[in-house]
Amino acid sequence: MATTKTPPKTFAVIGTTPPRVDAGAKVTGAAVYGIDVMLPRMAYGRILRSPHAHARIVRIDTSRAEALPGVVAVATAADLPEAVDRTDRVGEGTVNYRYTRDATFAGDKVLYHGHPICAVAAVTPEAAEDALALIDVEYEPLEPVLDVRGAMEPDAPILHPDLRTRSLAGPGSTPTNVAAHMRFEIGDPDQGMAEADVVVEREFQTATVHQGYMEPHAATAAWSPEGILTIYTTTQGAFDVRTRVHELLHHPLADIRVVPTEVGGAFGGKNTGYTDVAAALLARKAERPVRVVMSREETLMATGPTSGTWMRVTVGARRDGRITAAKAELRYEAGAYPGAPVFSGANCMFASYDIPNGRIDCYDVVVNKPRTGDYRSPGATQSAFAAETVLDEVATCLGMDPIAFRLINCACDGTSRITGGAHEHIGIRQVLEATRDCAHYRAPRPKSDGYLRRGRGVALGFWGNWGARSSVTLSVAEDGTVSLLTGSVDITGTRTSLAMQAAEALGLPLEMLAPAMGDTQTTGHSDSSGGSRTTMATGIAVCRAAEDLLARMEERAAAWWGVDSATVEYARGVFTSSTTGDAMSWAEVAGHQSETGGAIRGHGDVNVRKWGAAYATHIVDVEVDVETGGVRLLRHTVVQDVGRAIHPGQVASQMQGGATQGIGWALYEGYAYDAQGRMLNPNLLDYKMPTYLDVPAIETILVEVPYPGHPYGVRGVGEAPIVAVPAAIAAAIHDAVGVRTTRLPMGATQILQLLGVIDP
Amino acid sequence: MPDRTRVRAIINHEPVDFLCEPRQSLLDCLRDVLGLTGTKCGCNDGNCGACSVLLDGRLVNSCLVLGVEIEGRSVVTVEGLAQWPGARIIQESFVEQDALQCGFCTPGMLIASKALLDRSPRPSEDAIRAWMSGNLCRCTGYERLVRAVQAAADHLATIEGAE
Amino acid sequence: MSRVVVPPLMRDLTGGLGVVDADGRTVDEVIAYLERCFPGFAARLCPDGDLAAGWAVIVDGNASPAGLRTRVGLNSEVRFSPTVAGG
Amino acid sequence: MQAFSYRAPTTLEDAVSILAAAGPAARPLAGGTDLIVQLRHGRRRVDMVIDIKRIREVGALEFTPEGGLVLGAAVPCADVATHADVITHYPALADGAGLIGGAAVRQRATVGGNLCNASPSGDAIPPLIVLGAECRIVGPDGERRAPAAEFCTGPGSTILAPGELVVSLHLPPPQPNTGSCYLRFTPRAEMDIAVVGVAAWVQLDPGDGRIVDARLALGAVGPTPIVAEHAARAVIGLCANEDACAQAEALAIESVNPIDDVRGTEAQRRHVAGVLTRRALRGAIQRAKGESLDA
Repeated sequence: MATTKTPPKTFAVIGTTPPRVDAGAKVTGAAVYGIDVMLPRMAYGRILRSPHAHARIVRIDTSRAEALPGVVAVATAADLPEAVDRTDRVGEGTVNYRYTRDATFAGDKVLYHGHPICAVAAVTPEAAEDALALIDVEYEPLEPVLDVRGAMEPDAPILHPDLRTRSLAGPGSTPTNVAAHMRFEIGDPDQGMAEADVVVEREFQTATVHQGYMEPHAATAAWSPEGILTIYTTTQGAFDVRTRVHELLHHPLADIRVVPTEVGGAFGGKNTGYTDVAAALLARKAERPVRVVMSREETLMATGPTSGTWMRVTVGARRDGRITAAKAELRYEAGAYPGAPVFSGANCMFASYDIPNGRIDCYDVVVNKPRTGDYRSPGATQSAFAAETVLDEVATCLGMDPIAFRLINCACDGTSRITGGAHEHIGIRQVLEATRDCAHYRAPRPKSDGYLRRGRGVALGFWGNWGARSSVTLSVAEDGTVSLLTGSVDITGTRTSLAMQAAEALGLPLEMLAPAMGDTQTTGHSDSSGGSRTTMATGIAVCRAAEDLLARMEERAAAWWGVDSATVEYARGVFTSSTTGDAMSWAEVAGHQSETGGAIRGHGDVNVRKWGAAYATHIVDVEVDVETGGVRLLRHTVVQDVGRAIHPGQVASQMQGGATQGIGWALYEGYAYDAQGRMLNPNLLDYKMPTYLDVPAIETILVEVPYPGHPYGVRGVGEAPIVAVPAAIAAAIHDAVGVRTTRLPMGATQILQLLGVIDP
Repeated sequence: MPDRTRVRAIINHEPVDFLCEPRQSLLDCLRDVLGLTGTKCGCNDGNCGACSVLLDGRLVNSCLVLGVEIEGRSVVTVEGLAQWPGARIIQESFVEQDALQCGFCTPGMLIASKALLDRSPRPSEDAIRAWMSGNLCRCTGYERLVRAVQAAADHLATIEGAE
Repeated sequence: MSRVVVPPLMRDLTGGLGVVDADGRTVDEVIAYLERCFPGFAARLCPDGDLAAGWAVIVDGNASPAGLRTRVGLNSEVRFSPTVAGG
Repeated sequence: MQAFSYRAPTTLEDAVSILAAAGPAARPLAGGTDLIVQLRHGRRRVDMVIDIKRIREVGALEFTPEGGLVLGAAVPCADVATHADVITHYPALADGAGLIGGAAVRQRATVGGNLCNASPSGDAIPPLIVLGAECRIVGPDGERRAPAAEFCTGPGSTILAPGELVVSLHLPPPQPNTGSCYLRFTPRAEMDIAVVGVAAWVQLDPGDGRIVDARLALGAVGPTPIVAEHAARAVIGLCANEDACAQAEALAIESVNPIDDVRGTEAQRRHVAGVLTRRALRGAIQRAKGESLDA
């Protein structure tokens, strides 16, 4: 059930729920995803991966593989030029190309189970697989380090001998696994804590989890005789792929054409690629196109999951419910190379509250696991689990309703944050009030029955969203229909939501818009479809392009009539001349384009530097079987400030999808490793994502507090709805059985241990 | 390279004759040999349902069937669904109910829905969820998918009632 | 004079002061001024001459694309913040 | 996946002779839902796969009140779980077969394959054991029968000699006043693998309501499914009530020998084995009385 709390609408297209433009191709099997690309003479590439978590590579011998009939190329690290030691912003995080090169094909050491060693291409997938078995690699195993606390011990095995801690306290002087330390502070946290009547402190751990997109990574590369490299790939950002390939191959940017395919799920995990460079190298050596598709096992072992963490949170509050101070220490696993989303975690964890005194210490720590990537609100879900769980406990200690407690402390426009800066245009109070007033929250709590104990929990999550660069071109055809070309990859339905904004801005029916994804050769630079930015930032580019197009159309009408274009007016598909009184339809002006100067196009190129944040609460009813420790969700409601819902159905779908991933993170999902650092569950049987039977029909309440920086008030909506889910479920479990779960996933073992049924 | 076996089968209502290695799964054969890429590979070990097809009318994971096993049998993939008017209604229902985001699991969901409605024309929500639980969707949270199957069942029932 | 919020891990240089006043028309000049008052300030904040990796300049609440060249007004507030997606 | 050759014999005789000639590197293929995954991940290597699904006997599914149930080794779990006579007379088997994989997996996976795969967590095995199933085995030396309870000898290993094949499973005719039930614990509701699974079978005295006979078998709590004989014997003669179930719980815990792994801990499995024994026995009793299950 979806409920929309919305101001009166004055739009023709925005706020309606037309079928998505890509649906027809997707229900007939016609849509082409990254794994579906087939080119003439295409060979099949596979990547050989390390069976060890940490080892020195003594020797690689590919000669037996090269001799196998059907093998057309073998690529190794020797095929990659040296990379520059520079950190760039990519997707929602950062990369250093020296590390990216090492992650593409290992240098002298392998740093995680699944680390790529080299790649082969053969004329059939079966021959490529056979060839992998013929590559001989000699390793000298090293002791691995698998958890963030162990990695910070003084005698921990070191992953990178040259790594020193980056910190404003001055650079570190000794080898370490701590890549960076940051501290944020506001007010006087020690004094603030001293003023509290209630202080709660807890430590938390969360397991590494994966985005779980259903389509594995895939790329197909082809070189022209002139040296133009074309890569078809499943990605959130074609231009980011181009940049990375350029940095790793030292090939000119404009000679690399990256064509995004349909994307079978991404959630941040396809902000970067894991197959494109290997495909390009193999294709160049084989002198024929090569497709590299990862298996599910490779996808889980060796792409970019999000951080496992250890966290400590302390919150103090007065008897009246006012928070006096908050402290946190966040230690996030980066995986094999620096770059954990720990600063983002710090940025989000207390962002919902007005906290006068606070301190957050963050550590970015390398361990022998795959390098983390972005996952829906990177870093925020972990820290929100810790912060919101402690806040729920503070509210419980004070005997206060958790929403009432949050309303007392909630941030508003102008509130300063621990991590710096102040809020603008936030809808947090509206979200909390809508939560408090909704049917689910007001319904009686579910009653327990024997060993089945039931409870309700609530939590609040923040995600800041993103703006960045987007490029849109609108082209009018002779019949008046308009093609919309953008460099923003559609991963969620944005072709539809962008076309809807264009139709609204142009005063045309949606059916006249034909949106499409461009590629790096055909569109202007558009940043990755991450950070919940596309409907918002590319939407602004659409509105700019529409303004531009309308001005061009007015000029053409004026040229046809021979009048000054300033005297031409446009409304709802009709141009009129205020001097002559003539009128022409949109289609007529379009039809005259040959006579009035050729093609008619409007462009919108933006770099959006301000955007609106999003808040979402979750209300969850759970049932705990106190004999088995099993937890089942009975009811789940998401309440979110969505700014303005362009397509309320798709917005609600984002909220339901975010909630579902949060349920998996909370209850089922987590990487497991043995003592040698080998991943134990790289499959979808033991990496347990929620099924139809694990998720109730998630209710959605869309709160619309329009963001003034977007012509229609859009805020990013995709990421915020995952953030508070584990915390809300933890609160519900506490309500049901009276214990505080502090580890994710909150599996039966933990519940039974906390209940004292089995020994820890 | 290893020997290949000749396989003759009916795929999407048409006779098909192809060569494959015994180790190639039906999914490999559909995608790599026959170019029917509508059937997706999500996990390749029967835990996601993206590769669902109908084999002699039964719902199966094509990654868990060897290509050589379909000798003399009939297979229907997402590309062949629209030849049945009833299945076309399921496809339309998925579009109308916005029961997809990325669409990668959609072919498998459609096939599973078709198999369900063939055996149980008016399934309850619980029955839909139980039957479809082998088909993972990471985008939607499933609710829209359940609604789409229900709506298709309702629509099919009205057509049959009218006949 | 502009107000500069000193990053917590650099307050050992400022004798514990969390906010200091500084002269300068650009962030560059502000940092040079603070280097004269608190030796070591510039080396910590800009180890390679540029702002430390992962940090951005915030002047009067706005992250400026101009970085160290950002203009600073008479009563501006200058702070340093990590570059993360999401504000 | 490694390369192999493929044969699809249509008679038992052919299957046995191909299997015998090919030696230990040949493997029968029924549903393939375990074998194909094992081959793909290199957990098992074979030179030849022998598809037995075209053999008439392994596709049999026949019930008579006098003869009991004949269940061919290649009958899909879906057919077993939805078969009216299985649901009525062998409900624990319907429970177990209905929990293996999802709907699509159950159209291929077989009860015989589940048994021959000999995973400690195989959901069909504890039900077969408590229902007294016998395996009909053919091989180069002829035919023999073996109880399902003795079939598994370790994780992935069985009593089958090289060249031998399970043709069918034979469940004895149903007796009056009996009931059976299989329950398992998994993190997810379905599409999952048992952390613990327990099957119970009871026969009640219709007069005084006492337990006349009982059998308990536990999965995923040892290298093979465990027959909890001591616990089952202890409830014989007791009133079929919660006390009896609680007694079985306490004794079943003593019979298990679980391990820590990625799916659960030793302590958790030990505890949950007891809980599910109590609940499965309760379920079997309810069914024996003709009641529906309460949980």
